[in-house]
Amino acid sequence: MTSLLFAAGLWLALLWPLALALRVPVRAALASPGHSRRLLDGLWCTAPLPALGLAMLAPPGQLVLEWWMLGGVWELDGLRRPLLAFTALLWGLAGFHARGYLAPEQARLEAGDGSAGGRLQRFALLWPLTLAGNLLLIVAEDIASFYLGFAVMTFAAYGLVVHAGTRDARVGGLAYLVMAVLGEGLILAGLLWAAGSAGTLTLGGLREAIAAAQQGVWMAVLLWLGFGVKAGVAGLHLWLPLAHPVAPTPASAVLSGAMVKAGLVGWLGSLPLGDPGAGEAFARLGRVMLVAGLLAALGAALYGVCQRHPKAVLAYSSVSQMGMITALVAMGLIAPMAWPAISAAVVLFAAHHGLTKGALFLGVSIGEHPPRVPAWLLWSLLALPALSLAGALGSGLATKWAFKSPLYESGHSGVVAWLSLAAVGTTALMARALWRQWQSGVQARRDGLIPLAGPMPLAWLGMLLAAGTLPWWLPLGRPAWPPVDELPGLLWPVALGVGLAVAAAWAARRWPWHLHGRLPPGDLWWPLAAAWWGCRGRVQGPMAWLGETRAVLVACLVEGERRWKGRLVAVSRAEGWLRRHAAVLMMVIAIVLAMTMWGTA
Amino acid sequence: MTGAWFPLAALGSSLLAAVLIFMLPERAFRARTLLNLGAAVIKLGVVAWMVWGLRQGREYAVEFPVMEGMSFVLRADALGIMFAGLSSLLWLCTTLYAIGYLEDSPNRKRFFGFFSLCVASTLGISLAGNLFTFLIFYELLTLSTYPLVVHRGTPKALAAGAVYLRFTLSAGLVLMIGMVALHGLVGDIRFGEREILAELGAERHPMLVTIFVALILGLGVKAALVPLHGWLPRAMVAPAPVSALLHAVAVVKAGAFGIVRLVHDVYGIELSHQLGLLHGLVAIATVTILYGSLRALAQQELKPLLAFSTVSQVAYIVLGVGLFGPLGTIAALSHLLHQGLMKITLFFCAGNYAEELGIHRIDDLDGAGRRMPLTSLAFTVGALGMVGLPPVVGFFSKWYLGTGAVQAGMPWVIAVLVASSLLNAAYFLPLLHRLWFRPGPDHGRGEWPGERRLGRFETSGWLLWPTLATAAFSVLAGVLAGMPFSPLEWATRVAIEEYLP
Amino acid sequence: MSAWFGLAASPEAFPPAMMAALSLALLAPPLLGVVAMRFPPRHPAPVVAVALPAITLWLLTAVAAHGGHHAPVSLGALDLQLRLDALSALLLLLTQLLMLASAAYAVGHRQAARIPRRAAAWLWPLLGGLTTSLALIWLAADLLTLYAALELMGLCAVAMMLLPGQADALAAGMRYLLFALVGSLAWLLGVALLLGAWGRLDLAGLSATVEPGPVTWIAVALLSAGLLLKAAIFPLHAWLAPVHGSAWPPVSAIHGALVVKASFFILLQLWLLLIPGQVAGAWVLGGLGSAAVLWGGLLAWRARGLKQVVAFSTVGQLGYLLLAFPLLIGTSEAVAALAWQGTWLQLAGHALAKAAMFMAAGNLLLATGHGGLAELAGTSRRLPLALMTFGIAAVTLMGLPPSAGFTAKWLLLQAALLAGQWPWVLVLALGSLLTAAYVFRVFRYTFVEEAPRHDFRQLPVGMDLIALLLALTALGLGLAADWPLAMLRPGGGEP
Amino acid sequence: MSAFVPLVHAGLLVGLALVCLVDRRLARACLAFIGFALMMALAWWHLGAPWLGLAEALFGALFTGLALLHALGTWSREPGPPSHDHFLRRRRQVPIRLLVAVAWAILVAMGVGLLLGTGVVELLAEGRRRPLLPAGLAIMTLGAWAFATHTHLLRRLLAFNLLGSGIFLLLAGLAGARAEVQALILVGLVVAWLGTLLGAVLIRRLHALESRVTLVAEDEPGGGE
Repeated sequence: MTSLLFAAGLWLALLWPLALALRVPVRAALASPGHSRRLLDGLWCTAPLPALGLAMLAPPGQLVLEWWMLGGVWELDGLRRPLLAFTALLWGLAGFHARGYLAPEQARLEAGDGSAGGRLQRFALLWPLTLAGNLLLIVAEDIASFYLGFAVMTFAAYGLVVHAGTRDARVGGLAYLVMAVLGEGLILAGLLWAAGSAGTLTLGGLREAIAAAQQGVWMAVLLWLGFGVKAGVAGLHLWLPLAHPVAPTPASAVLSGAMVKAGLVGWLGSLPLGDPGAGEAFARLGRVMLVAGLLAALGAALYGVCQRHPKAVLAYSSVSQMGMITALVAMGLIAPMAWPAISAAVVLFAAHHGLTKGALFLGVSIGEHPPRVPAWLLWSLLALPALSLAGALGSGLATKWAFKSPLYESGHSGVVAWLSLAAVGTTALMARALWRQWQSGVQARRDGLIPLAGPMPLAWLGMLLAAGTLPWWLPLGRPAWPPVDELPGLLWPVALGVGLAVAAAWAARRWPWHLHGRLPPGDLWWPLAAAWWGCRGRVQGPMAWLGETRAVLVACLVEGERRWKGRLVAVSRAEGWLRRHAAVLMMVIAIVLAMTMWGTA
Repeated sequence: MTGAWFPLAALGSSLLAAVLIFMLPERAFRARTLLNLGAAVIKLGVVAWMVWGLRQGREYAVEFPVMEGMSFVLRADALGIMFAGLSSLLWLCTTLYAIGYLEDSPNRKRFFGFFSLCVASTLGISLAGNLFTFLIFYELLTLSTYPLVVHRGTPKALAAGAVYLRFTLSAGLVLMIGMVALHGLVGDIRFGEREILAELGAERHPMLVTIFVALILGLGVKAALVPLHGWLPRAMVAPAPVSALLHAVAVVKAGAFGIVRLVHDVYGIELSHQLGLLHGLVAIATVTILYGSLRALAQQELKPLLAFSTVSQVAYIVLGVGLFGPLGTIAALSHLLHQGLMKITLFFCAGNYAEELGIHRIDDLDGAGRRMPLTSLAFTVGALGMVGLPPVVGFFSKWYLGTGAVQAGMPWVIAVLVASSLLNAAYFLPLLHRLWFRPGPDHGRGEWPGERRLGRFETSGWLLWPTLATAAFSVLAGVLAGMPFSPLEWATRVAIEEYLP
Repeated sequence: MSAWFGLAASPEAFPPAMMAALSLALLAPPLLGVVAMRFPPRHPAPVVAVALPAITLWLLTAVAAHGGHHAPVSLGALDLQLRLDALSALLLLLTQLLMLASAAYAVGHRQAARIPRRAAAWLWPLLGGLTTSLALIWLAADLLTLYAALELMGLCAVAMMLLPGQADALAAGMRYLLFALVGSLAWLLGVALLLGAWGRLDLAGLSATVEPGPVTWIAVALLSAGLLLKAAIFPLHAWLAPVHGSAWPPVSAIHGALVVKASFFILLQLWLLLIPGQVAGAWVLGGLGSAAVLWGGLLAWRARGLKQVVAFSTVGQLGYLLLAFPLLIGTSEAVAALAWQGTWLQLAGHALAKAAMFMAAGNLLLATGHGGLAELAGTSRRLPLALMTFGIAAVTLMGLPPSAGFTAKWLLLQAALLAGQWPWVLVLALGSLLTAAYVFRVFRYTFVEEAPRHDFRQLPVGMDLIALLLALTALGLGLAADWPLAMLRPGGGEP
Repeated sequence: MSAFVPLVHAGLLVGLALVCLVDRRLARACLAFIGFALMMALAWWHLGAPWLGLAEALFGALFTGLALLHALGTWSREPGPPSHDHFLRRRRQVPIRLLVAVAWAILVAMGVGLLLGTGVVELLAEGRRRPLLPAGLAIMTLGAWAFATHTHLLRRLLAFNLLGSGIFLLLAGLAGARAEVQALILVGLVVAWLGTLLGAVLIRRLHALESRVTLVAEDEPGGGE
């Protein structure tokens, strides 16, 4: 009975968003022309609710579907439940926010603007679809379902990124898509190789296969990089700062809060983390991952503070935070024994970052459309998640302590020092983001305020609340709070970061460097894109030459055939000759035949 | 004895339809439609019955001698019936589509007559029980498709027809010579009698390799393996249902199916492996996959793009054949069906765009998703399947190919697969972007090259429903891949039979 | 080898019923021809009602059941010999079927082409004479009967070709006449040498007594040269195309299908019986055949008129038959058995298909009113039946399945591969491709849509149906080949 | 005497054949042919085949002669073909044709010689005993040469007839006057007559329709069959 209920819940959680997505075109088809309805209505906002309910209420369980693709196994275990919970909550709040955020487009649709209607319809359709993919990839234990969820999420989200249709949006979308496709390719290669070598169909089997296989570490590299595209590993993060600023803010929130975590889910699912049987090679891979993670954590912070657009700054912050998570995941390979504790910290970190970053992104749009509250209240509320992300309070503090203690215990205090350094960067980034928001917010306040009761501020407040109270409600066991004497060790990076930020702001005012002009968002993307165009230009020459050669060859053959056909006129002439000489030829043939027979006897 | 009637009935239904269609006058639209659909449905029913019967362990075979030591054999085995099922299902869809597509165009009688003949040959190919019978229908297919290729009668179509014939007839000849040589060596080999060649002494092996090469040359032209693929993109001048038929069901598939038969049922996978033939196949397939994708990337028009995509995709089947191990075999067999479903969808869509909006070039596709959402949805499904994304069936072929490659000890094949996926994405995703995300005439920018309002829906129902049906099939066959009678499950059965004596 | 041709060492008389049936088969056609000359049939039905094939079918079953017969027939002081085995019975059946088809077609053709009744009336006795002479050639087992039959056949054929009476028909016919006569003189010269050397004319006796030697070789070389000229084998084929260019389609059909083959039949018989070990000579003939295949194919490919295409195609197709010589002479028994079956199947398949093709071409010509290929534009829409017939017949010529041509080609290929005689494989392949080239060249014209519309004449459906029936027979013969081939296998006719 | 008469007879045959083939005045050539045929009939009679002789006289001389004269338009009101053959073959074609005809003759002669167990040279000596053999050989050679060289249709008909007669003589010379030989020759005679008749009618029709007496079309310069 319980299993039946569980199955029903799981199906409902996955199918409800799909049904809501399908509702959009069906309604559009049934609607009489000229009559437009509200697309992002209350029902639409309920898309992630069944999933949230499932994550919060359902016991751990498994659903086996033999008829489904290669054989479906969907699971809800200790790690998946918190992931599902915060993902669903984030999606729900962001969706609610979107109702308000996209209200102007709805208004334009009602005013008869066809293209706005089309865009909105697309958004209403793709949003739940992306959500469904995201949910599926979390609950999937079989590889096919996982890949399905991952792919659906990735490709459906493209529509969210390019929603605005501007030139920047197209560039952002292009970067997103190119990197996503590359990532999919790497993932596919890793999955096929690993699954093929052990003949397994589930992620659990995959982890064992990779640990056992002779070239397992290369499979792990492929998977790490493949998922790393989504998770923003240093070098593969290019799409994040390009896609985030152009996407609608709620989409940025889920992109950065939930979807980026899909990469993490992939790592957790496929890498042999915490497997003491994995060889030395994996530890080496872990060290590489660690370095890459720390590099991202610090580099992104350094680059991010030079950005102008608050969402770009936040995107770099995401890269930085994901770098920290990468470093923590790497510990699963370096120190397998400490992994059980670290894994919980990683999930907590993911949830904390997801919701907090969601709150920050929603905060950006709140800064642009300030509600009718006093400015000091607004700005303190806006600063709250920033502080939390920096690790100064709430879930941030809990998270920080959650990974610090096991690291200390396993004797990796060096990593902790580096992570603290990254926290300094995070603080600086947060300061920069708030500063930029402030600057644009002043203008927005002058333009007009919106009611506090609208979906936008409510969603934002909900997100703030959820992020702040995360450790209490996340189904991950009670978090341990740091003892008071540890607080200075945890808080000094925040202080240092604030200090540095103030100093840098003062310095920037004295000597304006205009760094943001020289360091555009997307960093490596631009040189790489330029190199690609250069390469293309260079390759096109030889390719064109090849094509011409082929054309010349074909032309030669055709010409040869034509000439040869022309020669056939001679055959017709020879036919006339044969006709005139038939009698003589008959005699010749008799002679030849006789001579042949005689000669060879 | 009743077992003999079913293969004959399946073959006869479309042959008889062809004859009757030729006898009907050109004007008899309704009778012809009825005949076409009736025959298609009957055939589908007969094949379905045989599928069910095979599962119960029944035998369906008919044979009679043609000359000393050589018989005409029709036999429904698991592999053959799989292909027969595909062709009869897709025939029904294509017939519906063609009825709508050719509305009010001249020479419909000729078209449908040869169309039926073409399908009869495909069915014969699938049910053939030995190489001789296979060859009969293989050549018949060449003949019956020529009038379809040149149907429009334009100079371009006629030139394409000439190229088509040059390739296929020469190939048929080489194939025949190879078959005769094999026949001379060991006599009549029924499909499945792998032990005959396996038991030959090692001194015959060079001869066997030579014959194999000749046979692959003959089959490779229809399967459009590089460098024997030149006819395929040119044959795109044919009407859309013909292209669909050529690419998804009949001609290309006949070649690929022949290769499967050759390796699995004549030489036997063990012997082919032992002779080192599989490596050659994998190499050719690899080259073809990459070359086809690269050429597709450079196309400016929709149908040639799809044609080069076919070149690339069909080589997957050959690749699967070349991977020694049950997974590779499953991949080859299931892709035979999967590619058919996806490619026919894509061609139907291309036809819809051309008919409804006059779109032939890729850059005219901007914003077509708004004007023809269902067609574009079907196109999206097909394109994503080609890229290899679940739940469309293309993913499953790739999955088995990849895992099969590892099993066969050739993990580098995965790199080929991934490269092909990336290339597929590189030419299909921009199309999807154009369809859905670019503003087009329906957003008030420019106008369609030649818009016609063909029906109540976005286009005529005859054109729309088959498209949606095949798209739905290609999704359902993926989602429900674990169900009995799904293509993948059936392919697994065949492969297991092959490897477990 | 003599057993292959149903020759027995000690001939015995035919059973009376068989003798009566044979006499009927030999004598009825000319009589019927004379009657038809006096009362020309206005409808194909009475022609088809002539039940001669039924009698032959009975003979065939009798032969198949009890084995062949070889009987002496005395005519005054002369001892003539006839034999009836499965091969000759099958050829007889084929001849009568084709004759009936062409006669039935001729009835319709005369009306459709508006040929004056007086000119057309001569066709009937000539057809009768031709039937008898062909039957005699299949049945005769001595050189004298063969000579007489060959001459009768030649004269009847020439006369039939002249019936249209136009200048080009007359000139071509005159050339044909001269070459036919000279060819038979070469034959007679060879016979003279044989008779002088061995003193007998019966084939069974000759095959038993003749020893290889210069005289035999010279005699056979002379005989062969004459027969090659009559059989229109390259390079002695040049008279053929002009003759067909102007003849009536039913006449062309019979000529292309049977008349040239009769000379081949005699030639093969003589070589196998008289010089069965002469490999080099056989290769020369094989080489001539190969050249014929290529030459005929090339000319047919470049031809401008539809009938020329068909006529040159005959030249090419006859070349295939000559491959029988190198494959039958001096090869192993297995090879010879394959080549033997392949050759006769090719002969029968080509006869049926070529007759159908000439008739279909005639229909197209009559309907369009022009003989040029370019005038065929649009026929695929307006004259589908005639074109379909042409196509089905062409399938046999191209050797594509499931036609008789295909099965025959398979057998010949197998024989060539088994014997290790690679050149013939190449010839068979090239020949098929060339055939495809000229056939589809014709079709290419018919598919052209942008042509000016012609007024196509409506023809009686019967004319198309007769041709279609023949073409379908040729097509079906490929799959039903085991029935005749089982009888043709050496010893296959024995119970 | 008994040896001499056949020799003269043979000589007469060859001479008449030569006249018949070489003379460009067609009427005279035809008359020469009638004379030749009568000599042939005489030869058959000498050989002990009187019925064959009669048949030769009837078919060879009378009917064929009538047919030939008909071709010349002797009894017709419409003008017949010109009675003189002007046509000249290209110069370089002539010797080759002669050469081939001679080679052909040598081939046949070798056959005959080997058959009789003598060499080719001794064959001439043998001719003293059987004069019809060398005569037949010579007439056949002449006929073959003429058939290959001439273009005028009537002359080719004549050449054919002489070629046939030469072969008849060879046949009789080799195998004697047996029933089979007589039958063969008889068939040959009838066929030759029928062929000549058909040819004659054709020549008249062709001349009436297109006023041509050769098969060489105008666009085949200097050719000739």
